[in-house]
Amino acid sequence: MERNIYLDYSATTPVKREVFEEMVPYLTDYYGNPSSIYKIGQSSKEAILLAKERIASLVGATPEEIYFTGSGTEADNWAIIGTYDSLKTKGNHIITSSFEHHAVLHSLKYLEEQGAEVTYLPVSKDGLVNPEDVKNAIKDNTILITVMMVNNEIGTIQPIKEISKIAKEKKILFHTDAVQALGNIKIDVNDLGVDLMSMSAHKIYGPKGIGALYIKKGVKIENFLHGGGQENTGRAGTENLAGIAGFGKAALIAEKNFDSHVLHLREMRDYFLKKVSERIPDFNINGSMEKRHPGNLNLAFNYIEGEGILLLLDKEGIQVSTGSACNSQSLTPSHVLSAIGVPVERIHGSIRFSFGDFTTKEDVDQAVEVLDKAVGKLRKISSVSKEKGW
Amino acid sequence: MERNIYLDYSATTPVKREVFEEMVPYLTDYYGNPSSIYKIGQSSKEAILLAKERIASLVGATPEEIYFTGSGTEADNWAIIGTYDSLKTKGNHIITSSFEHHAVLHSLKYLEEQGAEVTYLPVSKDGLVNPEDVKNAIKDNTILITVMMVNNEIGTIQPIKEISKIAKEKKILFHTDAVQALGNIKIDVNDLGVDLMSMSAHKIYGPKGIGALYIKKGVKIENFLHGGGQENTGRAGTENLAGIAGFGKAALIAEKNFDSHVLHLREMRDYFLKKVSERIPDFNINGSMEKRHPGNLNLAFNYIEGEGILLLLDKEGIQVSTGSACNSQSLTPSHVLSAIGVPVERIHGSIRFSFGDFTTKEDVDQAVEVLDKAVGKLRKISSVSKEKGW
Amino acid sequence: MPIYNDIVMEHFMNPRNVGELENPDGIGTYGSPVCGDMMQITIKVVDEVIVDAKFKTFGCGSAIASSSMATEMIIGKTIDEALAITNKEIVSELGGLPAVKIHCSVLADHAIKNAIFDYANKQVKTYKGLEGYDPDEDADEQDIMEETGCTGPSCRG
Amino acid sequence: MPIYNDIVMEHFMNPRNVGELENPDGIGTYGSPVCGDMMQITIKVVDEVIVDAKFKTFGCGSAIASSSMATEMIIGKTIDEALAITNKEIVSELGGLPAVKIHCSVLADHAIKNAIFDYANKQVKTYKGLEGYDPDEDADEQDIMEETGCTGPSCRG
Ligand SMILES: Cc1ncc(COP(=O)(O)O)c(C=O)c1O
Ligand SMILES: Cc1ncc(COP(=O)(O)O)c(C=O)c1O
Repeated sequence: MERNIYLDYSATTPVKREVFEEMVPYLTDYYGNPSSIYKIGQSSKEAILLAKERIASLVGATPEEIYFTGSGTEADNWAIIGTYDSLKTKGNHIITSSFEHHAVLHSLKYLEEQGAEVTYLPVSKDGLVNPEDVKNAIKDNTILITVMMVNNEIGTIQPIKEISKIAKEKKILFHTDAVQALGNIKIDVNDLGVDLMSMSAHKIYGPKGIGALYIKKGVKIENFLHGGGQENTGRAGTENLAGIAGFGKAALIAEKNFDSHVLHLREMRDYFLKKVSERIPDFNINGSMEKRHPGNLNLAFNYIEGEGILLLLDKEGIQVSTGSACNSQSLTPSHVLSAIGVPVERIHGSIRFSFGDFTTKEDVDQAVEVLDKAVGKLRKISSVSKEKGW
Repeated sequence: MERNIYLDYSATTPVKREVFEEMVPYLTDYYGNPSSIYKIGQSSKEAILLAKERIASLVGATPEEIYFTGSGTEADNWAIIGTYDSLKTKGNHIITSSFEHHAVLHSLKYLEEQGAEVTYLPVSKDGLVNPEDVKNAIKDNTILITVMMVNNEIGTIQPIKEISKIAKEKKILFHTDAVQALGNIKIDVNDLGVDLMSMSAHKIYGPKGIGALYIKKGVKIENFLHGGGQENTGRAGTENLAGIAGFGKAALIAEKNFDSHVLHLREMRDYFLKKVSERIPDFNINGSMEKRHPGNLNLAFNYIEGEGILLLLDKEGIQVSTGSACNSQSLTPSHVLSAIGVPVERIHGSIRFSFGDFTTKEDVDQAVEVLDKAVGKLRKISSVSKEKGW
Repeated sequence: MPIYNDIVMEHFMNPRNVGELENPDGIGTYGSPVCGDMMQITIKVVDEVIVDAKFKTFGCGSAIASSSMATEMIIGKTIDEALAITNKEIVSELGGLPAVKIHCSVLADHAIKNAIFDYANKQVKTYKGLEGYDPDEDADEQDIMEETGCTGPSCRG
Repeated sequence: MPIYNDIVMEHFMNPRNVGELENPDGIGTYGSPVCGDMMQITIKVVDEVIVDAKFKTFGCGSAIASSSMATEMIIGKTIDEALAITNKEIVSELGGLPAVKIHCSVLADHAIKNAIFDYANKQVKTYKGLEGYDPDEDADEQDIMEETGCTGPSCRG
C-alpha cells in the first residue's frame, strides 16, 4: 500500500497488530463452537468470557452485563426496539436528541411506524443537549430516553450523568450510544448511571462487524435476535469468535493506554487546528471545542463544497470525511450540522478531521499543506466568495 | 493443539487456510470503511461486491440479491420478522414445520406475541415435510411459508421445490433456511423458486459471525437493522469486512470443490456407519438415509444417555453432538427428534456425527473404536438394558 | 473451564461401586429413562450399618458421578446417618455441579432413600429420616420435562 | 471502482475554462450554495458562434466536471447548436456519472441556457431553443432538498 495519511479515525480505525494477533487463533486452530460442551467448544467460550471481562473493565461494568452484537448499529437497534417491545404496554413515548446517529434515529423511525411517539430534542449551537429540555419532555407515557455520549460528526460530549439522573428520578430507562465515546473519554457506567449502552469495536482499533450492548444488571429488555441460547440467552446466533477476541484485546489496550492515547489525539488535533488557522482564511469550527472528543475536529470552509476537498485530499493519499450532501449517495446535508444550526451553505463545505494513535506531526504538516492548496484551488473555481457576499 | 478427531462439522467448521488468508488483508492494511468515498473506502466496497458475486454464483443468484448479516440466525430473523412487518396488514398467518432451527422457531414465537398466527406442520418419521400438508395449511391470511432446506440434526433434505411451487400458486412468500444445505447439496434459487434464503459462513469453512440473506429481486421486506445506508440501504451497520471476504472465499471453494466434497463426505459417513454396524449392537438411525445431507448421521444408542458418550469421546479428542437433554443447559430433549417421533428415551441416547473435508478414514476407524468402548462402558453402568425391557 | 470439575470427571470416568449386589437388603430405583435419568441402588446392611452399596445409572455424566459419590458416602454409615445425607452434601462432595445439573444429585439422594425405604419395609422398621417419605414423589420431574425450548448455550447447530 | 470515472476526475482535477470573461456577451447562473451547487457561465458570441466561455462553480466534483465539460462542448458551436445540447449529452461526454449525481449535469445545462437567455435578452433576439424557457425554474431542487435522511452508503461513522 502507498503511504496514507488517515484522518478519518471516527469513521473506522485500523486494526492494531496485537488485536489481529489475538484474533488469529480463532480463525485457525480454535474453531470450536462455544455452545458445544466438549473441550474445544469450552475454550471458545472462555475466550468470550475473557473478552467480556476486558470490555467490562474498560467501562466499569461486570462481564455478565456485556452482550456481544454484530455492530454498534445492532446494539442501538436492540436497546431501542427491545425496550419498546418490553414496555409498550406501559407507554409508547421515547425521548431522543435530533443529532443522534442514524442507527438510533432510524430505529426510532421504525418504531414510529409501529405506534411509538418520539420527541426529538433540539441541540445547542455548541452541540449540546440541555438536560432541562429532557426533563420538560418527559410525559406519563415516557419509557425510554436515548441520548448519545459523543456525537460522531462534531465530537461533542453530552451531559450524560445529568440526563441519566433525571431519567432515574422518573424511573425511565436510559440508553446512550457510546460508540464514539468508548476509549476516548472516561466511561463508568455506574457513575454515569446508564441502563443501556452501545459500543463498537471498529472505532477502537478492533475489527468491523462486532459491537456490544451493556445491559445493567436487573434491566430486562426483549431480545432482538431470536434463536439459540447464546449470550446467556440474550442474543441468538453463533458468536463471531475472532471478532469478540479482537474487541476484547482492543478494549484491554484502550484501557491500558487511555491517558497517552487521549493526550496524543488532543495534541495532534490542536496542532492541526493551529496550522490550519495560520494558513487558511475563512473557516469556522462546527461545535464547541470545549466538551469534545480529543481527536475530533469539524471545520466549515466557506465558499466551497466539501466533496471537492475530499477528492483532492484523496488524490494525495489523505482521508477525511465531509458533512456535505454531495459526498454521499444521499443528497441530504448532514442532520447533525443542521441540528446545531450551521447554515446550509456552510454545511456543504464542512469537513470532519479525526485523529488517532497512528497520526504523526508529519502527517498533520503534510495534510495541512495539501488542504491549503485544495481549498485555494476550489475557491478559485468557485462561483461564490466573500466579495460576492454569498 | 493435540490431535483432534472432529466429527461435528454441522455445529461449525474449521476455517480453511485459503479463507483465512483472504481475510488477513482486511484485518491489517485494508481497513477503509466501505461507506467512505475515498479510495481505501472504495476498495473495501469492492471486496464486498466480490464476495457477493461468489456467494451468488454458488446458489444461482445475482450479487444484488445477496445481503450480508451477522449470522444465519440474523438472516432467519430478518426474513421472518421483516416479512411479517411488511405484510401484517394483509395477513398474519405463517406456516412452518415443527423441526426448524430455533432461529426460525423463536422468531416465530416472538411474532406470536406480536399477534401472528403460526401453523407448525408435522414431520414424517423419515424426517420429511409433506407438501400436501403445506397446501392444506394455507389460509386466506397466510403471508409466509418457511421450511428449512436441510435439517441440522438429522440432515434430511426437504422437498423445497414442491413447497415453493405451492407458495407461488397462492402468491405467498417462501423462505428457506439453507444454513445446513449450503455447499452440501446443489442449490439454484431460481430453479427451487425460493424468495428468501438464509445462509451462514461458519458451516462452509468460513468464519463465525457472518451470514447472508438472499432476497429475490422484486421481493421487498422491511429492514431488520435500521441505521446507515449499508448493503444498498437493506441492512444497516458497518460491514464485517474480513468476515465477508472470508465468506466469499469459502463460497468460491465450495462451488469449485462441490463434487469431490460431497463424495468425500458420503464416503466417510457411509464407512463410519458400516463400521459401527459391525461392532455396536442395539442402535437405530434417526431420519431417512435417503434424502440426506451427505455428511450427516444421527444414531440412537439404546440403554444409555448421550452426554456420557460425548464426554468419553471428548476425553479421547473426538468431538460429536448429542440430541440429548442432558448435554445442554436446557433440559428439553431435542425438538427435532421429538418431531419425527423418536421415543424420548432414545432421544436421550442420540448422537449426531457429522463429517467434513478434513475427516480421514483413520479418523473414522479410531472414532468407532472409542465409540464402541464408550457405549460398552456406559451400558455396563446403566440401570436399563434389553433384558430389563426398558 | 470444562463443564465438569475434576472430581466429577474422575467419578464419571472411574465410577465407584458400579453394579448390583446379589440378595441385597434394600433396593431403590429413582427416575425413568423418559426423563433422562434412572438410578438403581442396592444396599447391604449389617447391624444398622450400610456395609456395601452398588449402583447402576442411566443418565448423564453428573448423574453417574452423583451415583458414584453417593454410594461412597453411604458405605460405612448407619442408616440414620445415611438418611441425613442431603443432595447438597453430595454436590459439595463433588466440588459442585453446573446449576442445571443439580437435579442429578437429587436423583441420587432419592435413590438412596428408596433403597433404605425398601430395607425398612422388608425389616418392618421405622426411621425418623423416613417419616412422611414418599418413594414415588417426583421431586425434579418439573425441571426435566419443562417444554422450555432451547434456551441453553447448547442449542447445537 | 472509484466513485468517478477517469474523464470526470480529469475534468475535476484540471477543469477547462475556469474563470469569468470580461465584458461577456451573456452571463448565466444557476443553483444556489444552499442547495449545494451554484454555477456561473459567461460567454462571448461572434456571428452567432460561441467563441469563448468560462465558468465558475461552487459544488461537488461532478458539478465542477460537468461545468468544465459543458464549456468545452459549447465553445465553437452556434447558439442554436449550444441550445440543443442536453444534460444527457454532457453526462455521456463525461463517460457517465453516478446516478445520484446526474443533477450536476442538469445544473450545467441550465447555466448554459441562462447565459444564452441573457445574451438573447441583451441582443433582443429570439431562439427556438429558448421558447417557453424559464431561467429560474428549479428543475432539480426537489432532488437536492428532499429530507430523505441518510439512505446512501456514505452514512459516515
Ligand atoms: C439450520 C440452521 N439454521 C440456522 C443456524 C444459525 O446460524 P448461525 O450459527 O450463523 O447463527 C444454524 C446453525 O447454527 C443452522 O444449522
Ligand atoms: C455514534 C455512532 N453510533 C453508532 C454507530 C454504528 O456502529 P457500527 O458502525 O458498528 O454499526 C457509529 C459508527 O458508525 C457511530 O459513530
